[in-house]
Amino acid sequence: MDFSDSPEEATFRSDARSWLDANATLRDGSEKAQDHFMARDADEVARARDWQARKAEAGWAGLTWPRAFGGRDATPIEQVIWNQEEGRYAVPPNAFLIGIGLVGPTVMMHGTEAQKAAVLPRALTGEDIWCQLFSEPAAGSDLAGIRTRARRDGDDWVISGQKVWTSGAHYSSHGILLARTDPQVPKHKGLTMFLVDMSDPAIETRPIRQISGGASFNEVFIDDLRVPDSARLGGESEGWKVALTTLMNERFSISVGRASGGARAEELIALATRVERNGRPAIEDGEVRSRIADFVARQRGLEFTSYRVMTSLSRGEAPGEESSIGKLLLGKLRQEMGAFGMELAGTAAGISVKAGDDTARWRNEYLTAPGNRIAGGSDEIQRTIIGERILGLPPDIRVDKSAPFSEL
Amino acid sequence: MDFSDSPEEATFRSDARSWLDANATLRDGSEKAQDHFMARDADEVARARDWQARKAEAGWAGLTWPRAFGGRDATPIEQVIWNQEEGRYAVPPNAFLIGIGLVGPTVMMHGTEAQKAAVLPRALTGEDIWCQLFSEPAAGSDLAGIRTRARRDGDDWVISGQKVWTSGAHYSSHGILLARTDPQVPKHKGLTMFLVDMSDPAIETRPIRQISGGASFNEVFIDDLRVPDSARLGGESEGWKVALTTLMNERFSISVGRASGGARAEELIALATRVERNGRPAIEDGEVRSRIADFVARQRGLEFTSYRVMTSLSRGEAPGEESSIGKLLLGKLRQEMGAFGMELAGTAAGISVKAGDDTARWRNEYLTAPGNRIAGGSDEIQRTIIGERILGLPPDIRVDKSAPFSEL
Amino acid sequence: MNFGFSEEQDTIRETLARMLGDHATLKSAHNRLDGADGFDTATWSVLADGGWLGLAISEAEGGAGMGAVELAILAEEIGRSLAAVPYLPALCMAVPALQSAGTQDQRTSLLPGIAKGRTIIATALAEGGGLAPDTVSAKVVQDRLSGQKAPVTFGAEATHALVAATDEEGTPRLYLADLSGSGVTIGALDPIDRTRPAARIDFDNAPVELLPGSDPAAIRRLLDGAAVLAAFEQIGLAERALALTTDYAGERHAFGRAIGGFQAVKHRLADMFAKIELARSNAFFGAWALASGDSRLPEAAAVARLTALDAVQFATEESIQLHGGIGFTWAADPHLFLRRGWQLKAELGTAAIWRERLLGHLATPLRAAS
Amino acid sequence: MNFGFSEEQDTIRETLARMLGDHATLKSAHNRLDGADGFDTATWSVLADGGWLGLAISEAEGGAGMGAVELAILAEEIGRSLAAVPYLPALCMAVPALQSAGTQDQRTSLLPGIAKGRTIIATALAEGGGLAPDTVSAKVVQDRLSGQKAPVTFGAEATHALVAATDEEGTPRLYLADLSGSGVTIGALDPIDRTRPAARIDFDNAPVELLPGSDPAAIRRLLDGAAVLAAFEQIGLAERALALTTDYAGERHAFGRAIGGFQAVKHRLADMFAKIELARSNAFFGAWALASGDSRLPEAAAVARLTALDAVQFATEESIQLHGGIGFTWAADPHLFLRRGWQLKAELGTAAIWRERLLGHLATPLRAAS
Repeated sequence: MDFSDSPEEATFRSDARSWLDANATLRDGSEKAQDHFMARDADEVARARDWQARKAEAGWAGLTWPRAFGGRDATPIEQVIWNQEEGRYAVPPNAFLIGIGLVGPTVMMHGTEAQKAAVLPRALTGEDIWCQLFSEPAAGSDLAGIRTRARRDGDDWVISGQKVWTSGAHYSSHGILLARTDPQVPKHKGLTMFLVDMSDPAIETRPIRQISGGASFNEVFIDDLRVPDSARLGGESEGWKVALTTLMNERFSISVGRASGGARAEELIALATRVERNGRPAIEDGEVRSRIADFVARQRGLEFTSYRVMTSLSRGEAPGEESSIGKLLLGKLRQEMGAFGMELAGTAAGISVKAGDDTARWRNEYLTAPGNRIAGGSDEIQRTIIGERILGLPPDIRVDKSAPFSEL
Repeated sequence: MDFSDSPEEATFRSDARSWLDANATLRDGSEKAQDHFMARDADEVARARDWQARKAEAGWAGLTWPRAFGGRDATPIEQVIWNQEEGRYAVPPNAFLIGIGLVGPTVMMHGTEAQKAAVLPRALTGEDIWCQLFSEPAAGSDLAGIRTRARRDGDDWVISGQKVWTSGAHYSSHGILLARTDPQVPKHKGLTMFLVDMSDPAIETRPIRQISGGASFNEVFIDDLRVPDSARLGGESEGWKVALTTLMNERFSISVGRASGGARAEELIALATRVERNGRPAIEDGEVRSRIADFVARQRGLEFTSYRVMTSLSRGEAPGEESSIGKLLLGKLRQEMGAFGMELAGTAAGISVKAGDDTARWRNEYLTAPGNRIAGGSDEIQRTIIGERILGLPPDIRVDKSAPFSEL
Repeated sequence: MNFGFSEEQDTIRETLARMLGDHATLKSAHNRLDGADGFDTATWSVLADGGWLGLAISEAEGGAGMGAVELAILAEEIGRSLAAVPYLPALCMAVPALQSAGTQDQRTSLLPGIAKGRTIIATALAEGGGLAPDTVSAKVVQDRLSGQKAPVTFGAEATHALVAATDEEGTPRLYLADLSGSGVTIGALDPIDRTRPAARIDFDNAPVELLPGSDPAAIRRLLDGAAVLAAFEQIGLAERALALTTDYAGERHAFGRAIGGFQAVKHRLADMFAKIELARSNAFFGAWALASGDSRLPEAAAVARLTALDAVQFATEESIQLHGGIGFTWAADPHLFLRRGWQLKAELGTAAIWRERLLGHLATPLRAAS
Repeated sequence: MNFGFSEEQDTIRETLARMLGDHATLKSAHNRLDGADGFDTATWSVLADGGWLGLAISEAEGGAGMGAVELAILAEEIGRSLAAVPYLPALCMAVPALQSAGTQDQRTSLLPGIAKGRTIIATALAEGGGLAPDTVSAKVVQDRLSGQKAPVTFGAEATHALVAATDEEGTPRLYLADLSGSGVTIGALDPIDRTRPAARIDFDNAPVELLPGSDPAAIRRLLDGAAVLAAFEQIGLAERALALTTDYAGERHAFGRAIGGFQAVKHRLADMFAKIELARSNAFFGAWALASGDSRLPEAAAVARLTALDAVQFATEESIQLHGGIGFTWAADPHLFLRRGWQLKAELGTAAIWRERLLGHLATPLRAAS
């Protein structure tokens, strides 16, 4: 066991750092908290595009893409190293994660030459920003249940329906859209994938406000959007297969991505040192100590789990079984820490009584965490995945696999 | 809201107390801990029989049975009051609970006149002791999955198979036995109920040792037991319906029965006051206080829940929805309290270091509790019952309801 | 044995449920979250007109002369409807305080107005963290109060406040302050539940009147009674959260089935149910102890509050979870209940406080820091 | 980044797994529970013959010269097999103590015998509740030890004991006692896990030898290392409990299906898996910190132990639960794992102790009682 880079990894890291040093400035802690990949406004989008163009020019964009498509043919661990290094600098959010991490590889595998030429270079340089139009109000955990319809009309397709939970849709130029083209066959079989232009007036995007007050997602309404057949990605009724490529790359992007934000358990120590519980410093209360120790132990475990994932990547292997637990355990941990932080504030749990107290921070943590337990595969879906794919338990009984979608 | 008896209830209580005063002595705390309904040895069985005979003679046995069968036509709340009052006296365990509470009502509803005459009087006086031969190794939560076969042979039936979890089988004179008589129909349809003589040499009883070291249950092996058709209780292939009568009465017996034993949460306060944690009296540790307060609150909740059940009975209503939660919550509470009691003993959790310390008590509590979470309907079955019967959620998908048992 | 409600009480519940269901809708709660007035004066008027605000005030003083069990029923229905009304501070705390510790004059001058809905008395016991009588730094000298109280629920909407402050001997007592009087500055706080507006009140030599019967023991009794009644409000809201999640699980389909048919969902809902019923059993005992003046009230109040806090948090968090994506959107209902649950935690103190109150009775109090 | 095992280490694991699987069967564990000898001398001999007992002893002192990571692998496989051998006290505590705090003479005279399996050193740190160096009342005066130690795992089977006792200045130190010497009385205790026999040892002026390098800090380091290695043993046993429950859930049918297809069962097993993998990640970091001498060892040891304790308790309790009726019978396997889990908790202290060790590093230590 060894935490150091291999010689090849060390070289890559040093190259990355040299370029970053010359092109960006290190964070100094004064930066506003920001999401790692969501831009908040037009200005941030513009700055993100500019930074992406510079990376692309220097060969630091699309790291894991093949050189033939302008990438660097980098290994997954090199992507991790880049993410670590770039994370040390004050750079704009990476609004291109979906384009480069998900759409690019899907187009490379399933696209026509014309599609590759149209999509890949502009995704790499950040000229185009992509979003993923998969989930629907009635198709969340059960993605294959989507109802957005695409009907043939001459050489065109006409698409209508509603998408939801679309990150970044409001500033994206393009979207990869899964639609049902044949409702008379079983649900997984009648789907087709399309590449669409988000600026088309047939597409309307509305932000979704979350319980935390933020709005990272959108609803997208599609009303008779007309696209040529050349916008179809992959074969007709082959959409599920194409979507699986996208989803596999999504999982990979997450496993090499920057660790999720959120509070550190140690911050609760600081809070408990400042506040009182039952007339004494809260940090002297055995229950406070017990809860915090438990949080620290679980958070460390998640951190070290990511080291195990990186070890697999470093060895050129796929992330192992351990990679599945992070998603399951993180949301609940954040939710419990948020609740505990709010409670430590005393009677006034949840009400900010003094300006500058910690209530707002922990309240936001608490109200953000439920999203972690749901988005990207709920806790319940994760447990099913672990149970079936890792432990090999019998699958849930599926009543919907063979019936025509129209009869479900 | 009022905890006092109604005038009728008060009269009943006073009558019961007068008779008990004249026929038994009050507990003085020196009695050995004993199970409320399991006799431990032949001597205890003999004393239990004697006590039952005296109760029967005076009209205090089979309280809720109709007078026509020697009962008192008592209301459920009167049964509760009797149980409360009898519980104050040093009397032998009630080994007749199954006979009077379960078998009697089932025979009254489904038996022939000859069966009623043969079974009821002797069950009432304690001459016969009954056990319930339902569960099998492959039929626990899924009771209808039983495999014990009863085959017609002329006018007789020949029964072979294995039963398990049979309380009191080793001292019972008779058993009510569910067997499969037709494997060619769906599982619930091919069952028939029989009344059997436990002294038949074709029946062998072996105690099952539990992880706590105790043995309250038995395995019962039945090897070509021959019974006449007059031993059949209810129609051929009507066994499931007959069994449901028994099970309904079992639930009722439990809801009016004496509260389950087990440790009181307050005992943990006493323990925590005696032992140290991290160099201080454990009772001063916030986590210890927090855990104990939680245990007290949950245990009180279960106790007061039983008051709600009694209120329904007192009003002549069936126990309401609240009665279903006790079974679900009790086992886990006992398991947690047992574990915590062991941990309070410090490093030596689970090892009795000093004679007379509390380790053995809490270890026994901890090792007994898993049985509470499983026997009589596991936690998981209870949750399904609450979800489906109380909350009205859709049933689990059943693949076994219509296929012939032989093809499952 | 009678550990349930009478037919008259069941009728009261039905009437209230209908009335609150009509007036205090979830839609109106959403509007308040989005900036509408945090106090639902319309519902408060309806309650006043129906005579509900004087439920536990004697007939001589303008009320209906009922008791704690009826107050508990009202509390549960308020919880179920999430009505944005100052029920808990005004009716479950201020009224009993006046009744048990006030003068005849104070009662006569205030109780009729409360029953009519004209007088609203907020309760100012907290000072950031901790609860009176254990944590009080506001002081009264010569009938003048100085100090800061926060959070005070409905502090900006109330006409009066019942304030915990120390008297000239340093003993915590309760005082009545006219909030329109001099020396009172009220600032809005940002509560997690905007249907329960909260304020900070600064008193600077504000004239106040002592409730002569109030001493630390009386304040504790007051909190015990309030905790029991709040437990009913908590149970009402948790049960509504369970009900709407059960409905959703029966309607929402995934993988070709209603999601309530999946054990992961079904068993979670069963766990919610079990926690709520456990809390209800404790709350019943608390209501009985409160109504009958039983000496076990402190213990009963603590266990009622502890199990209610647990039931509410579990039910509301898992209500969001089982709603899936829709559950964590602002426009959906589940977070309304989560917010009210936290607000009720804030108003009377977290489990940490009530565990100590329980153990203080069963075992020894925690030793003070040396 | 290399946070896993090398190929050589994987080979060691496979060899050990095969060997222990052949010799330390669950059937033999059942026999011990039913009264057979609690020490599996046959497996101990096989380990000695294979050179495994000297794994982390230098080649010069009769061992194989490997390190902490290899010890961790052995620990995990011991846990998985439930082998009834004094691995933890003798190899993970006594050997490192001799190596770090013993004299050259002590090492030369004892380590080769340990590697050969002839010398077995028990570790006597506990005195009922609490762990050395924080709780020590045994005393050494002029090289003579008096006091009582309990529980001492394999105390009755060991040739020597490493005993925590205070020196003449009152400082906790470690001493080596020959258990066949004078002044030593050994009594059997009743452990929850009879495959892990425990004893009480009374020392009455028993001659002992100081490990000169031992001081309170050294004792703490020793415990940290042992906690990391024990975490691997805990993970091994939890994983075996998960595996046998997963197998059972795949075979056992109810309602016409393997019960592992029901989400109530499937999701519980997934939770077991997640807790075990979380503990494993912490244990990996602990092993690295132990092997590399990293200063974060105390923190790493504490988090490894805390998550391992949690994973073991959850996995073993739910293993019994998911086995249904058969699960709480004596003859079934699940309780073997539950018992070993508690035994490992007893040997190195409960979560309460390790939470304080963790917070002592991250925050302030808990103030002593005044």
